[in-house]
Amino acid sequence: MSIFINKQTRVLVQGITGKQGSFHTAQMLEYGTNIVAGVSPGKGGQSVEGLPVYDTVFAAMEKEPVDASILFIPAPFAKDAAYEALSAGVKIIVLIPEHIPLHDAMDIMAYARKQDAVVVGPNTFGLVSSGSSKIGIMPNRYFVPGPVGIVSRSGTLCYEIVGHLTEHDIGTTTVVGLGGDRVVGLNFIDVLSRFEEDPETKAVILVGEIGGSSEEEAAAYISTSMKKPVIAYLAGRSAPPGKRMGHAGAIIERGRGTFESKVKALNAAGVEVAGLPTEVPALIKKILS
Amino acid sequence: MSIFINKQTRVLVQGITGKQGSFHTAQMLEYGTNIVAGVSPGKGGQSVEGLPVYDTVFAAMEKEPVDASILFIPAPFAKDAAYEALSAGVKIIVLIPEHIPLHDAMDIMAYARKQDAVVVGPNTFGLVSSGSSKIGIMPNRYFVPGPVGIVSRSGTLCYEIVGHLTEHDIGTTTVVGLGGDRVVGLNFIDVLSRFEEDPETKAVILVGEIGGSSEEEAAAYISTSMKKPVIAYLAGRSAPPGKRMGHAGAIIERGRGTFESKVKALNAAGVEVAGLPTEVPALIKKILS
Amino acid sequence: MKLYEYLGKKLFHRYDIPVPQSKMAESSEEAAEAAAELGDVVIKSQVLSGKRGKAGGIAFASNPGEARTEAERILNMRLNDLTVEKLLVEEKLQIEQELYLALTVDGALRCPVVLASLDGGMDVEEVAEDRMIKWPIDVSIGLQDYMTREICRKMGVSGALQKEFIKLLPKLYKMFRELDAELAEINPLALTPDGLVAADAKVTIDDDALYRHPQLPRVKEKTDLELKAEELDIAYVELEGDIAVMANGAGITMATLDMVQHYGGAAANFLDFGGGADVERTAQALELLLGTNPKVLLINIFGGITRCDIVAEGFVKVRESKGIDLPVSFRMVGTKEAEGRAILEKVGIKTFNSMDDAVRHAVELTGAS
Amino acid sequence: MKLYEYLGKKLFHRYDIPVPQSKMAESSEEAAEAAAELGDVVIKSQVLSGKRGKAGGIAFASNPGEARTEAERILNMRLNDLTVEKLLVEEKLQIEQELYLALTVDGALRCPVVLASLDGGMDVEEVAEDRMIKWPIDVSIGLQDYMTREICRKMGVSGALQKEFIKLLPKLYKMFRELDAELAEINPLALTPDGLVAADAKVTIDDDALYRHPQLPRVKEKTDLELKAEELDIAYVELEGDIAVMANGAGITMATLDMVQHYGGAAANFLDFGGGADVERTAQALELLLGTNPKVLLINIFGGITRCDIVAEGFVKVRESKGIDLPVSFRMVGTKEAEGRAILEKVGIKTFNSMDDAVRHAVELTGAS
Repeated sequence: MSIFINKQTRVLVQGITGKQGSFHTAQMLEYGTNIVAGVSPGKGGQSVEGLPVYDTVFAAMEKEPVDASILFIPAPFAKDAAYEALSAGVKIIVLIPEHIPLHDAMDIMAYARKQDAVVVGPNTFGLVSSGSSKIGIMPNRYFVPGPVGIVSRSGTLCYEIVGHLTEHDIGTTTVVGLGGDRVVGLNFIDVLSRFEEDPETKAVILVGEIGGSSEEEAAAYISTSMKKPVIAYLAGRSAPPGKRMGHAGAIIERGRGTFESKVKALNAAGVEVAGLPTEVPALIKKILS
Repeated sequence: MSIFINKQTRVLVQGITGKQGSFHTAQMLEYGTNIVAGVSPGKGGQSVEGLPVYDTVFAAMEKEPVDASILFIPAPFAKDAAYEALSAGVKIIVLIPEHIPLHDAMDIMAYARKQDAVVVGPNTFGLVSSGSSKIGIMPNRYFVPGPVGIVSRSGTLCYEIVGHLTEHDIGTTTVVGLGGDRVVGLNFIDVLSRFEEDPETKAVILVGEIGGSSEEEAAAYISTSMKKPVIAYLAGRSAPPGKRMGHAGAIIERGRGTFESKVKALNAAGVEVAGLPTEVPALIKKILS
Repeated sequence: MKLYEYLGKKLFHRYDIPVPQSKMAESSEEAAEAAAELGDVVIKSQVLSGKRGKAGGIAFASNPGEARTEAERILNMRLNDLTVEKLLVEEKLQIEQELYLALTVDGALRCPVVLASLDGGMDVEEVAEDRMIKWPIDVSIGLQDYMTREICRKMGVSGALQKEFIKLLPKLYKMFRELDAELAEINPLALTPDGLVAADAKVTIDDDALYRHPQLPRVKEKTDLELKAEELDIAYVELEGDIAVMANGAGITMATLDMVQHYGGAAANFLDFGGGADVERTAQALELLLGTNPKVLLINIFGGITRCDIVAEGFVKVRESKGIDLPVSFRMVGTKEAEGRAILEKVGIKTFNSMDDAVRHAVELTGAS
Repeated sequence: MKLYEYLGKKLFHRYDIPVPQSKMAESSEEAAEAAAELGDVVIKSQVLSGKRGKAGGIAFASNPGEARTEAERILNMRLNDLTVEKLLVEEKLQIEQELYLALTVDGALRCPVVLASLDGGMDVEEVAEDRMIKWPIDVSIGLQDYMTREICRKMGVSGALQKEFIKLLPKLYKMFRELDAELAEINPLALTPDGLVAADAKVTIDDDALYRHPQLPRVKEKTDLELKAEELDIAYVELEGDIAVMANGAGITMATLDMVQHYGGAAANFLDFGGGADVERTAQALELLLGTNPKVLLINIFGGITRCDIVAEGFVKVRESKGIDLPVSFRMVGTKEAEGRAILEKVGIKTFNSMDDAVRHAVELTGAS
């Protein structure tokens, strides 16, 4: 089992003929993702990795209806491409690109809400239901099936943690990257609530960071609405206030979003926070046993 | 029984302190409509017909949550007032004003769809569930309970027909005025489908007119999806092409929307079309007996 | 409000939509001067009627002399009852293909739609249905490039021409929305060696939104009575018959006309003076009616918001001040019916209860007079 | 990109938001001239730091002489490590009340929010929560008058002041949306006898959207290395320690810094060179690091899109061309891990499997050096 996507999820790749698009299409196919087509305006009729390429999402949908689309589209054109997929009826949109303008992101989210669709990202590694479907750019080999759900604001740090789990033979149900931008489609709560309902997920890891208040909101949700055990790791303990640490949200401004307030909120909700990534497997093992 | 509204429907009047607003508030109260409050920016704290007046819809909703709102607002400000009601969570909006700009109407409809609300009008007499709730400006005395549902594009013509029914002691379940503008919130099908499901409605009268294609679309719907009997009256048989007969839609342009095409479509769907308003009661009696 | 071609093209130009080089001319001399400047030209009569070409209202000229001759011929000619007073003298385009592009409002979908076709030059209704692409626009996101790509795909357009559409269509949409247009049509949209150019312009602005566009010109091509009615915000259409009709509501007015025809009469007009009229408005509507010199007056009032007593009062006022002695057939029911009847009976006018009877009486009266 | 107050006010003016009369001055003489023209003035240092008033960067003057003296004092003073080079000399407003108004982006709600308060002049975080009205805007309909009325009601504002807000707020929203602002803050928003006036301006433009605003000025108040990093689109922040850190990904870079601290070290910087770097980019990131003269290099690579062999190659390239002999602690796992290790081993650099080990080693190296 898994959340959001599974083996049956039919996937479209927008921007499939580009360097990133074609590379990750191959990687996703290798992982077992059920990709059915690609889109690249002006490249209709070509094929990539044996998949048909269409000029528009509508053209693709006429022949190969899809459930999800992953976008490898340069930031300035990402809004148009996301609108296209949403308008054509795609219900899960994975926005890989970084540097999408903030107002474009807000526009996309407003339209997605209208179209009743889920947006993952932007600036995300995507999501993967381990062993069945990967719609993203994460390295295949670390994502093996198991009982742990993971939701993360950052990418490589999430791989790091998944890597430690793999070393300890702990697999994952679904791993979701929320994305590092200030406005993203999913928040922790959206994903935690799905994990809560997923029978296969036995424990959840929340990978957060300083800045914003989404970890605090997640903590409030966990304490009132979750029965499953959750542990956390948070990056940015050592970050000085006022300095943006790469991610648009990762900044302690006006005393808000500090490491301490997040740890406090999570602890109050019964969530243990690992001091180092290496400590995560032990915490999970303790919970699962 | 009735469709859209009933005795319990809690109603707000926007623009209640104006001449039209206060007059029709009194009329609606007399009819038995469950009006709970009014709104007039800058007039908060006053009272009209014993009802509290608030400055904004949100202020009203905090004290008196409502299901429906009727707008007596000058056309240039109608969009803002409709947005306000929709944004505050009102689910039925009755837009009385005429001359609302076409693009404003399109904006309102797009937002209403997003908010999952029903818009009646603009340029409508409103709707009435006979004997229980009137949200509109039609004369009270003709609307007595009975087995006939009516949906009409025009106002006074609808009263004329209801008047003939009343003379013959035939009452109505709900009477809905779609509105005479080119862009209105409800079409015939939206209302017909509700009548089809309403156990009290035994027969339906469709009052249409030349122009547009909504009667033809209604005919297609009736023939495939309605079991209840429907009869029709159509205005504009004598209208010359190219001349707009008052209503924005009532024009035969480029050979479309003619009287003949509508009659043909309705007849093909088993709908008898009365030649004169006076013939309507006899047709209904035949059906009901 | 329909705009003349040259006004529509001015708006196109303001929104950066390519239009041909042109000059306006109100005399053959000005036309010749324009031709001297522009070279090969097309001379187009500026009237709101369509089918100007078939009616001889459009001509080509390859030198100032020809331009003068053609302009002389076209100026002051009658096109569908309208007199040609202005000419648009334009450079003759090198047209490789004639396309069709328009934005309009789809009442059924309640939103703007793009209409696009490779079969330009024809009336929109003459284009085969599968050759006319319709694309609805969600106003909450507006016109996006993906829509244009999709429209192009459906037309079978790609490459450079698609790029031209991607440049053009957002401008047309912006104009359509910002100016409250009901219609913004380019037909033909000419494909030239320099790209797409609007060879014609049909722009209609929503009358109900004119108040927020004070900068737009006001175009009037209506009869005096129609203009007067517009001023009074009364829905009025002139017809050919001799029974002047007024009623309160568009639907019931139409139904009244239908019934006049049904009983063998002919209406002189459509006049809906709306709901809730006061004495003044009733009087104005009546004065409008008298302007057509009808044989008979037919008044059909079903009082809802409209009060019968007020209509009666307005009628008596006009009758006395203007000394009308036309035969009248008056139907009056609804709000304040008794009071209205009393007022009319005082001046010797009896009223009908039923619309049927009133219409039949009016038709009889035309035979009698 | 944060804008100086005077640039923000220029934008306000362009969007018809009232601002005080003003002149820019870069010398005390220009300040005196401005005061001669404007009368009673306030002289404001133009730096991006807040709290200018408390730091002495703002002064009042009621004649040119005073203006000259104050300008002399303020020009070239240091405010939070920034040198004052420009002064904004403004007419002194007759302020009846100081309000707060801003538009910003709410990440949790994923939409713009209006922030409004009667308690202007204070930092937004210092205003009591129930005195700061927050109103989210659905971008599909934008800012509507009813929202302003509602915001005013919640503030307890009505009458003339409400009308002022209804005039002002749509302009601020238009600017916020059209210019891709992250923040458009007016604090204080001054209520004067002439209505509302923006007494200050804090405008931040989204860096990711700057490409579509070529007309906007480019403001740079960063260290040379930070500017260089921005050019290279590398996320780089200078810190105080002596271990230069680079990693691929913002989260893992933060986690690396945390771990450095955990083991008793101090990082010299935050440097995330992102995913999928090529040799060139790796080399550029490294060169940036060397600019801080660190004692030790700590490189933490978890290869996903990023290929270890390419990072290794970039490292070797810079090491050889620049002759680096700094101690290095290198962690490298993931895509093309073996190939990367082989390249590094050839130049005598061993790599760690675990981030823990690499960080500990780096901290040890600082002690050793």
